Amino acid sequence: MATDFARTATNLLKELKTHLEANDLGGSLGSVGGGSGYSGGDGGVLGGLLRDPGQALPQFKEEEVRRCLQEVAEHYESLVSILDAFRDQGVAWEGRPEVASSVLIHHQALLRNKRLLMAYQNMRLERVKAFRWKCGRLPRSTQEKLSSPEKDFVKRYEKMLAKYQKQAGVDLTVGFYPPSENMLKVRVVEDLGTMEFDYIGEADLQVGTVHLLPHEDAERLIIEGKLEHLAN
Amino acid sequence: MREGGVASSLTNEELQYCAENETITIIPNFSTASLHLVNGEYGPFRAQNEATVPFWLASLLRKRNLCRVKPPEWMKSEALIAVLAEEKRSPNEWQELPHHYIEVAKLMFTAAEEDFAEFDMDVHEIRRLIDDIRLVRFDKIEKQFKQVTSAMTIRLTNFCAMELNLMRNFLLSSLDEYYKFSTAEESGDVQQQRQTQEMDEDESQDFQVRQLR
Amino acid sequence: MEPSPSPLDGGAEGVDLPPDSLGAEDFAPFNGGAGDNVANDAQLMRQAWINECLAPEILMYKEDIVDRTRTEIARQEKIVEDYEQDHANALTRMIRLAEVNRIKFSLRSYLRKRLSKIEAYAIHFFANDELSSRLSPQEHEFAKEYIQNMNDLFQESILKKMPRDYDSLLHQSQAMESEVPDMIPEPHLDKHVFVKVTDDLGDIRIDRENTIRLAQGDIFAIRYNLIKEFVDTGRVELI
Amino acid sequence: MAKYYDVDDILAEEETLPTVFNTSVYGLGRALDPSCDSKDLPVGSNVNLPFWLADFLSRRKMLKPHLPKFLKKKLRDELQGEAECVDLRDRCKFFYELGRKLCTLQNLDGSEDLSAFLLNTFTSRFTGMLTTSHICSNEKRQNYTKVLSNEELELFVRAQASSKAFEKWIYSKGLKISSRIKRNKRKREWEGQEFRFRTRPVVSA
Repeated sequence: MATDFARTATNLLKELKTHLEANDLGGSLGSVGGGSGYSGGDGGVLGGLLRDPGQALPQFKEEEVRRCLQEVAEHYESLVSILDAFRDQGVAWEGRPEVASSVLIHHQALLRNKRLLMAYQNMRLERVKAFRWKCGRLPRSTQEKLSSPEKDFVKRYEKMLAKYQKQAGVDLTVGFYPPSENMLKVRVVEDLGTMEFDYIGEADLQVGTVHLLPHEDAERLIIEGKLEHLAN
Repeated sequence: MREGGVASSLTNEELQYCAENETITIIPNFSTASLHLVNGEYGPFRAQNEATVPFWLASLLRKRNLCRVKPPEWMKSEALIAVLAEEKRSPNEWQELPHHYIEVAKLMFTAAEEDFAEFDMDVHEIRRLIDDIRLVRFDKIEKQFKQVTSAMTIRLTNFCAMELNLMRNFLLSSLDEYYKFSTAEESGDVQQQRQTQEMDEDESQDFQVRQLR
Repeated sequence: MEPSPSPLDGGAEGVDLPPDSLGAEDFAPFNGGAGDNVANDAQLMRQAWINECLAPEILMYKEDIVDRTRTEIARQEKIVEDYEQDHANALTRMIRLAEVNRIKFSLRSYLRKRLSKIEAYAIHFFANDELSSRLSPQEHEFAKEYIQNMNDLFQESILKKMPRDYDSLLHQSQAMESEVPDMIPEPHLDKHVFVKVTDDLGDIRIDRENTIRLAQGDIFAIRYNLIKEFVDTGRVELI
Repeated sequence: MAKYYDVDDILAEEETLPTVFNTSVYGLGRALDPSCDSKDLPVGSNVNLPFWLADFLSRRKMLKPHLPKFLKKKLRDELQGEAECVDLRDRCKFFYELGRKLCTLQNLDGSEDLSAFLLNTFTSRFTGMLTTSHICSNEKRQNYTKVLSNEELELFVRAQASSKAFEKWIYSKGLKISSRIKRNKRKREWEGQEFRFRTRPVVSA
């Protein structure tokens, strides 16, 4: 039986990993983007379709994170109180090895918890970004899973992305697939009403109707799952 | 092995996109002056006269029945039969083929399958030959993989784009993995030196001072 | 029944355009024509993308190529637009647009790939002058804002709730670990890549005992670190 | 540390190994060893510790690390014999990664030939994988993946994914763009209906 240090944080990370792998967005070898696309670390190689977009990201586990931070606080308290108690004698190895080792173990447990928590947050962040690049803006079902700092991140991320694209003069959220034809043949999956397009003007996009739409616009709507690409 | 960060790969579709810039001969059935494109100047086009264009352009024209596409020389069955024989004869050598031969062949078969007959070429035979060449080469590649037993630099001259792409993830990751073994061994020595230093520094009173600042 | 043909599709599949309707349209380029120099830009842009895509680190921003490519795209798009109502030139317009779409794909993929690297290694790039000089001014600004945004996220979510000496985004602990930041992700330059040698580079050392000859036309699977100096100068291409 | 956020690296360090403490530890008896009934951990205690903690303490000579069970001599001999079929996953998901990490530990008994052993194991299993990754049946393949360590599984999956992607590409007539999201909404609504085509042609004039 081993020590329980950082058990909560380890489970937190493991669970997240399992969840994200079970709900893969199609990784670096998937068809969206691939090398040119935005793999951003979400490099699962199992591919496949995301069955339920609501599962793209699990809820941020506030309670578990709080418990990890609680453990962190306890280690820190122990550490400070040991250092206080032995202030006069010092905690150097030669003099008090049993105290020095205790201090170092608390210290190491703090670092471990920190690393697990940071990795947890980072893994979520990578998924949020991967989703944004592969499936378009986050749907409400995913938005609801975000913690409040994550929501702030997403808002600012959209802004800085928009700013960069404006400066660079290129829209980077379309054109993930090498183009073969200027127009793509598509069938409408989700009612979109009347939309305005370059070159062809307005189109009335009702469910089930088939259209030829400019490559870029069509691609964006297909990726968002609103249109279905038909063989040209 | 998954270290986060950024994956390095190309999709087959992206590779095809690159191959579509290879030029090919077409016989247009229209006439028009030269086209000045970013890629270069193409034409002038005279009906029934050969012209050279990149594959993506040939493909657009062919889909609209505005030209016929002439299969490239290397696709002639005599040439392919010779390549296949050589591939079979030497297990450690790879014949020189166009870098994008698999992609170009696929593009030809998809876009201009009917055009082969016009140039007295048997599309079925050619298709079979190219498949055979591809399979013989893949088979040889897999056998070569078994020689990989350490982090090594491997010469792959005459390997083609799609062949490299097919083995990219597996071969390169395997080499990465082998390389980790070789560095793990070395870092053992470095580690020992470092530890000795750490022992001297870390156990000083300095820790206490900084912790309680 | 098929959707109505669009002029930009150059006529629907299987529908022959009468050859004489094509006209002899020729939009002469503004400055001397699409000579060799310009012709290379589409290629250069594509190779820049491929290199960026396959290199583990960020490469020098190809400012000239990107700028020229953007200008070309804008120019070609304008031509397509200007002749929108000119049905006699439907075909050439379609071709022009198809080419523009292709070039846009390289450009976008290139910029996207760079952004993904910048995000992954923002702090690492920012902390190193040589590396940050590889970014365009816009990318540099993006990196700065990204670090800020990411820092805020980690601060609010975790770091602010960590005890003193354990609350840094750069150091695991300020209490006793080394002075060097030890939390910053870096690219792995020891990854292997496929490389095509485009110039005779002579012998290079691959480990303590061995060298290998890099001759023009050769292809290798090799550790990126060993050939990285030749990538930006175009003496090798990643493939 | 370039790998600070690398989840696999983090989880590999979660694997445990037996250690013997060279010192007593103030106040952490129960926390380090649940069966300990004193406040301090006594000197000479046998404790299983995760690698992340054992590594740090062993570098400071506070404890002596021992090889985990799955790397003990007996099991190593077993692997030497029929490396290809041994279930590594069951022993340690991060067999090689942890193994390599253990190589960097000082004063670990039996670590002298560890790196050579790991490399040999990897090499012989790697060769076996080449034959399995492309050829064998679905069922065999599934059983095979169950005995692979994480590092091997990743390679195997990559090889499979590349083959699949190639087949998909070579047999396709053209690139079909698809959404990563599956939408079920009104899935069958248009089936059997006469399609209406709404794209408005550009009106000239």
